[in-house]
Amino acid sequence: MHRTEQEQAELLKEISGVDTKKCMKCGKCSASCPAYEEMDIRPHQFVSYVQNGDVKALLKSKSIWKCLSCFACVERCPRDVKPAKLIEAVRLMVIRERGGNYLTPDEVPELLDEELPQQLLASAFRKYSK
Amino acid sequence: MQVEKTQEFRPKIVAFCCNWCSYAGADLAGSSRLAYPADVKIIRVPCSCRVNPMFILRAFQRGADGVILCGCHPGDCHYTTGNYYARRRMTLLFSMLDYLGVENGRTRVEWVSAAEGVKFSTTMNEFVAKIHSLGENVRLGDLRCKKD
Amino acid sequence: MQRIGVFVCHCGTNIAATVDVARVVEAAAKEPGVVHAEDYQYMCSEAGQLKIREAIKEKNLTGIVVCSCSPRMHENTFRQAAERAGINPYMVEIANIREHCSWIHKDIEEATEKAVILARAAIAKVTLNAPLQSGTSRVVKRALVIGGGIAGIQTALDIADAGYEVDIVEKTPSIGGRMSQLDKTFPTLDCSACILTPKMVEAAAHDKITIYTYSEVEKVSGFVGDFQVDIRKKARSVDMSKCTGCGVCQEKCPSKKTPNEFNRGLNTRSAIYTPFAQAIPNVPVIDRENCIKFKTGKCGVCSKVCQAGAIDYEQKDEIVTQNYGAIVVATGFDTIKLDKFDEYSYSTSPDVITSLELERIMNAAGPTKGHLERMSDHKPPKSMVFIQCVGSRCADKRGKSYCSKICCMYTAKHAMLIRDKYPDVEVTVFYIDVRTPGKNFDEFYRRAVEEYGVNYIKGQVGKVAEKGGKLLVQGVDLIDNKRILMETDMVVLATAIEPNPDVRKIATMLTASIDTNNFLTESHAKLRPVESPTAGIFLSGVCQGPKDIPETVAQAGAAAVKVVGLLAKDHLVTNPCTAKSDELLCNGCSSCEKVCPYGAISYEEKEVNDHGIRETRRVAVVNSALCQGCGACTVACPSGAMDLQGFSNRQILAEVDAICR
Amino acid sequence: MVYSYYPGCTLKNKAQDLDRYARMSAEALGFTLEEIEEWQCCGAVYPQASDEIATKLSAVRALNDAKEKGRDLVTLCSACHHVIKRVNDDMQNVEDIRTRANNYLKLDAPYEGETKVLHFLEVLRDRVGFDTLKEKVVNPLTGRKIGAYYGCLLLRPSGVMAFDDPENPTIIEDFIRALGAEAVVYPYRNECCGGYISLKEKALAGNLVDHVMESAVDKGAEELITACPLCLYNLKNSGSSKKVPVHYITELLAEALGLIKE
Repeated sequence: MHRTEQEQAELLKEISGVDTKKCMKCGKCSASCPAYEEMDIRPHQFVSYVQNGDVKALLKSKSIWKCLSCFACVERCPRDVKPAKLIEAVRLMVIRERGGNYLTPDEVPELLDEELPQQLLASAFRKYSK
Repeated sequence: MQVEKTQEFRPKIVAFCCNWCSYAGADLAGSSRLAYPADVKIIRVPCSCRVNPMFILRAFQRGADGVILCGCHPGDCHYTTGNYYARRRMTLLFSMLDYLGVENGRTRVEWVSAAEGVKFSTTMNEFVAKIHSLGENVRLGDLRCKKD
Repeated sequence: MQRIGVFVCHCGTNIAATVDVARVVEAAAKEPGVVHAEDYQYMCSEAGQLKIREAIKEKNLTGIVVCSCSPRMHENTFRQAAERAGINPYMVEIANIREHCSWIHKDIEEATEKAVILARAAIAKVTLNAPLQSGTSRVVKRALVIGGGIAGIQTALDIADAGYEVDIVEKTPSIGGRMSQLDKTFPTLDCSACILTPKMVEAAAHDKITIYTYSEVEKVSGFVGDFQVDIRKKARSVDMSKCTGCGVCQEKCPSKKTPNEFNRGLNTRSAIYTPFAQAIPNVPVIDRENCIKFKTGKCGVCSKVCQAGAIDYEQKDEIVTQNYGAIVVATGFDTIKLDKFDEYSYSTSPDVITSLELERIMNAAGPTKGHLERMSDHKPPKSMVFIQCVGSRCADKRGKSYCSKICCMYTAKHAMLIRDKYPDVEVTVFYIDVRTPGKNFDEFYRRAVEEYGVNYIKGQVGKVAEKGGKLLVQGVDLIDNKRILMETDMVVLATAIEPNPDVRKIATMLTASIDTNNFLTESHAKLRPVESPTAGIFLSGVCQGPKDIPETVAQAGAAAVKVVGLLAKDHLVTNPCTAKSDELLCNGCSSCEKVCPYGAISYEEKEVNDHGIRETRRVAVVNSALCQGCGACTVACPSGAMDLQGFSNRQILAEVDAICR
Repeated sequence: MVYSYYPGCTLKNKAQDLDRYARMSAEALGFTLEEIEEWQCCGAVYPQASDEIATKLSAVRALNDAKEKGRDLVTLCSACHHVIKRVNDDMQNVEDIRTRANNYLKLDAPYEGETKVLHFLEVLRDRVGFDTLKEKVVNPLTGRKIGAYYGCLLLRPSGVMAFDDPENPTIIEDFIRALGAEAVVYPYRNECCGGYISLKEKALAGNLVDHVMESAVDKGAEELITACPLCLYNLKNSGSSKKVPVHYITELLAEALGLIKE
């Protein structure tokens, strides 16, 4: 199903439950984000990009694979915007498309090591693949 | 001409308006020349909470086809909380009227501020149209009051 | 039987163009009780009023109906006309045939028909009108001001200068309030104490002002013009008439570990103390919770060293009861607690401070004697970071939804003062918006940036972490879209302000309304900003909403004018359209009392004569001075005992009947 | 007192110590952790999207199992705790998720979030009490300087997790003190170590671990404890800074209770 960028933005808002209009553009999410330096589009920008219907750039952003799901942005946002939910929604939009997976089973063997906990694989597949 | 007039349904509509917001809103509708049907007659009360459900029952009994209560917006009541009392009382009354067979559309509560002349006029137009669609009220009318 | 006169106004062509005035007169004349009906070009004109007066006299009218414009326009005019002709002003009813009729209908037939019905309803109502007498109530020519900060002091001074007695009740041992804790004030940078202390002295010396410090309002009853208030004067344990304020007791007091409230806990004070050197009155109090004598019975050092013999361990709280015509609330504010904002490490690092704490640090009489230093190691900082909007503009439960209004300006002030006095200290301000609406405010902020080199960064701080004896500030610069990770020596938090927590208790005593943020509600946001909706209660300062000093002083003056306007009256005229209970019908159920927003209904055991049977019953009594005439009680009353004069059940039903006839 | 216990995938495998010591300590402290039957992996990541239902079902099954037994559900792994606690909150408060999850599961009675989810540490704090724990310590860890590593999942979002103050937590410090050791408070104890992304983003994870370790060392910690197997793995294996040893909370607990025989 093909959606326009605006429709994608609406869908992102719907599945994330984020009301982008609540943002007062203070940047505390980005100030709190431990993965900030690794991100090409920053947490606060996810909110304004979706608000402006600029979804294409987000779908290509490497930030969605860098988000740690640590919820620091959610916890510290003064306006209760929850940027992490928006980032996850974008990630879902990517991996729900055919070929969108960021991790495939054949990659796994070389990533493994002796002590690696099962939990890491379980979480990696949940975050990166559908 | 005369015959046509009597055949046309002219509803009787009573509007209770609180002195501070809605009555002033009606004044503003007037000074802004915002028309609404002449079927609406306004009774001034100090506050929407002054309106006793008995007044509304009496209106229906005496042949009114619709009754509307207008007060200040929630939080704006001149007497702080009067409109909340009114809202609760009317909710109860309307559900009882519904039970008695008086259609829900014949009664209405609306918050109209002193600045909302447009809203007052729109509300009255809507309400009169609604009453027109419901036709004459026969349920509570006191037969003794009925004139041929 | 009433003799009613009906007067139909043309209002030029405003009415007459769409309403057939003659037909209205004709129809009105046929209504029962109507003995006179006429129309005139302009009823509100002197000539029109004369017609009314003459008709009243000639036809012995007992009530009149004027069919004209809205009663909101000329009801008073016609009431006065009636009164001049010798009938009760409340025997007048208006049929609004202009705003509610001629102006909105085009069809003459329709409009005339409606005008007749409106006239009929007014006639039906006036038939049941009864003469009403406005009561009067006394005005006690004395005002109470709750709170002795700059708002309370200014209000009291203005009222007292107008010649009325004022009492100030202040909870702490001295007047002065928050302003006395400040170092300098924006935008002129004058020293706070230099401009405040003269006012404190003036208030203390004023022969019309009585100051109750270390005192609290305990109980309030009565109503506008005549409130009765109990003030609890807490035991000071020091005889105010004997104490000379020499300060030896404070010096010698062995208990010196109590956090010093005036210095925001940055240092400690003795158990016997005055909050600050310029305190008024300059008489210490003994903080009994921390005094060794009170805790263990041993000690008594202060008593031994006091040459004046002023120490009195036996002193008791005292209740002063006083009547007031008006009450002003000036309870001020505090900064919010920061325990929910520990991403800034306020709880864990002494070098993270609030702006109010910085005021004390920068003040020459403060804990560091005015030297800018870190509280952890007392070393001067090389760099400082200010964080704006801490707890303000929050949609979540951690903070406050509103802008605290003063922070942008005091932060610019702090930044500027520090750069001025310590040019080698780097100052960085993280902001969301810089809000400077005020005279010379934006210029002041720009000076901080342009002349003093304060580094303003648009963005917020996510975390402040102690590291290697310094503070690591992790923030973001939204303009450059880059991460800021900087080490600094001190972090200052522009902490949100909130109304003094005591205000809720006080508002309840005064039946003054309060909003979800605990700010007192004004009667009208634009037009009655210093009046509470409760008659006789006025608002001064931050208790009504965040304000800086100039605004507070302006509002304090405005509140004083309103108070003076009230106290200048010899008596108050009460609205006669008040509720009235029929004691024979009243069953004493309290339903009316519960819905009354004014506390105007009370109960009395009264002897009644019910058809010859004398008995004592509990019946509702309305205090007509308090009743505002909303009518909530009339509907709540299950037995129909409560009715509203001027808008009685019978009157309204008569209108309903007339309209539906 | 018997609690239903959800061990999760890792505790049955790479983190068997965390599990084993928890059960031993529980018995010593007078309660039993009874593993629920046929539990399934919770997925280790809470699915935040409103249209994700299937990924929440394993948590609902575990919650319902505890409900049917009339017990509280105890978890130990931070990720399991996070997922199960948040899914439970959804089942309580989000009507759409509740309806759809129940439609899928067709349980005897619909599950509506009745089960109380407790972290093992919460059992120690709120049910056993740290004072009681202190009394039961036979081998106090005197002189050891231990830093608590909370990570993110136990604390945030605080509205749902309600575990402790999200920015200045104290529960693990109180636990450390109860065991007789010195608790070292350091500011990065609630900053994420990047465990989730350590599979594919080694550099970033290493960076974050370095921040945590540096912060802990700066404040004088000589060892760290954590409740999360993923954090433990990541803190040990990522980054390049000077490291201190990292243990599971239960390892120290068992040691202090004298349950580990050398």
